[in-house]
Amino acid sequence: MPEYSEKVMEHFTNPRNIGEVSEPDGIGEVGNPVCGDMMKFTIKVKDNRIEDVKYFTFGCGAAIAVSSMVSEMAKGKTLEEALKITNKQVAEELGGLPGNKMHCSNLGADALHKAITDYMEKQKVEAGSSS
Amino acid sequence: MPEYSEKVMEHFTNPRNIGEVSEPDGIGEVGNPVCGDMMKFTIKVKDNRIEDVKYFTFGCGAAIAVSSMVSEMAKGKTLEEALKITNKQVAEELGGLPGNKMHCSNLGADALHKAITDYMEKQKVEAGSSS
Amino acid sequence: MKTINLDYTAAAPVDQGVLQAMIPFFTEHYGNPSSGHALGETPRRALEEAREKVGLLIGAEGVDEKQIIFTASASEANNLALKGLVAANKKKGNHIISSSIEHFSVLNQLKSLQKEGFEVTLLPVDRHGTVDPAQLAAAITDQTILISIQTANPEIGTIQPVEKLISVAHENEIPFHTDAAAAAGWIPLDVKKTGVDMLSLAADQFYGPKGAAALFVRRGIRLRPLIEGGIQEKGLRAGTENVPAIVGLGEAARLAYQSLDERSQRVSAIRDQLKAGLFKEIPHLHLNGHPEKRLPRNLNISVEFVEGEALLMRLNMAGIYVSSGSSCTSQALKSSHVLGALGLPPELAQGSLLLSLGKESSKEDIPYITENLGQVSGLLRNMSPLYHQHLKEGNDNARVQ
Amino acid sequence: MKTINLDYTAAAPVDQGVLQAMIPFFTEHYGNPSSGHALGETPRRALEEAREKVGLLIGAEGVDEKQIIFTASASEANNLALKGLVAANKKKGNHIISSSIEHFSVLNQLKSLQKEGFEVTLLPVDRHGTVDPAQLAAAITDQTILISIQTANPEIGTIQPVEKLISVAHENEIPFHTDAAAAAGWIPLDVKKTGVDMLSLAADQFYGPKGAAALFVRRGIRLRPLIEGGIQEKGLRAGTENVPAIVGLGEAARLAYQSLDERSQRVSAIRDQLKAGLFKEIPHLHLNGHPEKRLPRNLNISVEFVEGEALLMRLNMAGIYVSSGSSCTSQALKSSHVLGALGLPPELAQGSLLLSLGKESSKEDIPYITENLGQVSGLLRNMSPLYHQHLKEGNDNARVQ
Ligand SMILES: Cc1ncc(COP(=O)(O)O)c(C=O)c1O
Ligand SMILES: Cc1ncc(COP(=O)(O)O)c(C=O)c1O
Repeated sequence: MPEYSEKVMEHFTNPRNIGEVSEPDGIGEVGNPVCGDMMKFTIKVKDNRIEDVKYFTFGCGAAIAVSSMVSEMAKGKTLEEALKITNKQVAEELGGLPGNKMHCSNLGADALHKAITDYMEKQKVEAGSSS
Repeated sequence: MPEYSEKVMEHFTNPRNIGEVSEPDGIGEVGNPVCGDMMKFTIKVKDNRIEDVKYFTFGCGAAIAVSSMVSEMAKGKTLEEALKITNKQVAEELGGLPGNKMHCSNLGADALHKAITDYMEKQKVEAGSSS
Repeated sequence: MKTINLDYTAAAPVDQGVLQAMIPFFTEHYGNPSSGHALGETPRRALEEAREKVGLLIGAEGVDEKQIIFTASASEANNLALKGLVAANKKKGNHIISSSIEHFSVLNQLKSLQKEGFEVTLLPVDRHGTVDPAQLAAAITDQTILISIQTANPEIGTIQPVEKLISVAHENEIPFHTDAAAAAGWIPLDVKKTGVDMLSLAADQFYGPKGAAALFVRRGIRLRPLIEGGIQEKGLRAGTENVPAIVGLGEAARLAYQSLDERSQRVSAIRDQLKAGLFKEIPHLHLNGHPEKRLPRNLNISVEFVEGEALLMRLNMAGIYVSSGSSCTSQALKSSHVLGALGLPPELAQGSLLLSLGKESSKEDIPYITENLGQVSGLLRNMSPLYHQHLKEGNDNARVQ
Repeated sequence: MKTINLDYTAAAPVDQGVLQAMIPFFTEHYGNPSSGHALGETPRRALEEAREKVGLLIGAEGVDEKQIIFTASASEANNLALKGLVAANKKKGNHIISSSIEHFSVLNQLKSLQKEGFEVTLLPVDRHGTVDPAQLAAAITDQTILISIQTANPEIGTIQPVEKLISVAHENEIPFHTDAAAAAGWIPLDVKKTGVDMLSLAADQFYGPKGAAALFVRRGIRLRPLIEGGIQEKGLRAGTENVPAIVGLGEAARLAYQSLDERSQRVSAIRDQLKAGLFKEIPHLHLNGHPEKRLPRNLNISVEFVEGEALLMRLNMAGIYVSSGSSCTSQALKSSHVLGALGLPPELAQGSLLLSLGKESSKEDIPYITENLGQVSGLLRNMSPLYHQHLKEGNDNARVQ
């Protein structure tokens, strides 16, 4: 077990916001079992804000803690703010990650961003079809 | 320390016949300090028998024990008998020698034989000069 | 908190009797075996006694026990065997055969040797992890100078048909090395019967100390030393002998030899019961390794839909210590090459758990283990996208066929 | 019977405090440092603490202490340093410089490397055993990729001018390794000050256990591992870490660092008094090694006209344990290459005695030693052809000039 920070251990032990929002506005999936980590983020958007965010994560302790932290950081933020959440910030909020686990923090923000862009693209399509 | 037999240790601890016979009839020197062992045997011959034999030895435990054993084995023997003393016999009489010390037993009989042939050659010379 | 070690393959406590045998050699009989005076005598004798005891464990008694070279680890023994043999036998050929599920201390050397120009064939294994003697026979060329195949695998427990493999090697007059580090002390070994040419083992796998291992080298096999210097260990391994550790190895070998049958039977009975309990209580488990021909203390399962490090951490929180073949638990961040060689899909390799028992293991712990692994698996599956996908698909087809 | 160890260079008892520090790591904290669960934590932390303690002993604290690679012996450390460096730097050149009085774990590797095509220059030493920095400078070519010169010689005690030698190496941008196995724990070492690139040491030379040694490797120096496998020790030395022994090395390093001055001063005072006593009481002795620049615990003398093994055996019978550089006491049956390199005539090399002291040595033993060595020398001289020849010649010219 790598030397995880207390914060990582706390999020790993009590991960927040597990699950799938019902009728998600955006879905972001990253990773695959080969590399050992997989995350699926679903978001609910209201008034350009992330009203709700949930995730399913297959992965190591870091991946789970990162997912949990990302969900907490994203909740309530505007889409623009949420898109600015960087992997570095996530790792920092977690009190740091062991060097060889940094790739897990990368996944977390990526999955969130993917869910947001998924939502944005759907909006465009809707906008397009309604025009 | 190699695993010396009790007999070797006994001869090493109490070597017999150290010294030089006075007015030696034959002298045999073998070895040198480079190889670590050096022996000088001197013999007194009477009626074709080794009446007395003594040695000086510079060398390891085996070399000293071998010298002592050879001197005991040779004493009282006829020259012919003494020439038949083999290195193997010396080692056997000592209850065996460690493999890497066999060269020391070689030296012992060699030095004795050298002393005997030295005596024999001197005899020849005397015989020659008296003829 | 209750703690249960299920990772005895990684490390085991040194047997008290073994430690007691070692202690005097740290302080009282501290001499150097090469010393020419009295201080060298007891240590020197102790080395030779240890050689005999190790010889007994591997069936080398009376024949070749002096051909046991002490090293500091199984890794070193394996490196001495392979690099040592090829360095001394370069002129005979440049081809080495091994298997795809060897320990890294075999595989990583072979990679280096490949870079130096040697040809390496890694035989595949079947889905249970067994090497096929016929495939070995087919792989041999006139350039083959060494075959190295493990006796048993530490991760999946599969025991190889070494006797048959050695026959194939010897029909072709090729020396055979076996890494028996995972097997020694747990299954019978007999170098006389099998005719194996070299065999590696390590004390810490059977309650001896870390830092003590051995390579059996049959007379006539030529090796070059890895560590050169003094002529300790017949010139095959320089350096002052680690007398206390070697004494510990010897004593551990003696105890293992004495109690091998009893120990193996008791431990495999617990293992079987644990396995039955787990498979009964927890759905979607997958057994890795051979169903019968496996080390008594080895159980390797994959918990479908979840990742190994997370399992390991959750179990650690419950005081249960296991290891995993997942990439996140490996320092090299690669999932187990052994599980990969079995053809296991990546998600199952990631969710693998090695549960290895020891002589301290107890049946009474089984309910606690089963309950906790059940809970932990449920919890992690509940947050697994793979599990939810599976539930949606509503199908339950086994992942491996 | 009274027994006096004067062969502490060959072996010394493990310090009680060191042993006590080790014991829990055999049984209680037996885990594998690589383990992902709680059992790995204490051992892992202990390894890093040991690294820091060794770092302190060699002046690597705060800078490079993480660059300490644990091995099982000084021989292994030396082999890793030399073979490891040349394997990783073949493209830069093929020339290695060392000295003619290195330990066999340096010299015998160099012989092997020569066979593989490397060029080796062994610098001569003066009659006190000192390497001349000017000769080092002259030996450097554009092919030189490594210089390895010991810090101090275990047999004759001579301390090399390593700082100057390292300056010469670094002016030419060549990495410098020093075998400090005989020096560590007895004279101050400071890798920061000297800038040395690699340094070998072994625990058993300063009251730590056998089986624990280390190679300091400065950041930036590229090595290839000798023992390949897992990625322990930064990938430079595969194999489960020998935690108890490493803990012992660390603790011994801490104690040695703490008491270095006191220990060295006390021991060298006894050594000087022993030397004075012997030279006063026994005629025809010859001092080997440097008159001042020598290890505190080292005294090496030649007893003219007699052979070392016989001396050793006779002293052993009196309970006095020494070693000798005579050919009969060496397993290879060659007299000491170190004494040879000093230009000592063969008969003096054959009669050499290494008297090495330890922290247990006492002034009170000096009369017993002097008396017995005097008796034994007399007895053996009395049966020595060389002595009687000397008496006959009636001359007393010193054998070495
Ligand atoms: C200078 C030096 N180098 C290397 C060694 C080899 O040590 P080991 O036998 O522990 O490998 C020694 C042993 O005393 C030594 O003094
Ligand atoms: C089969 C096998 N070979 C080699 C090794 C390497 O052992 P060590 O780390 O002690 O060198 C192990 C370790 O468990 C093993 O199981």
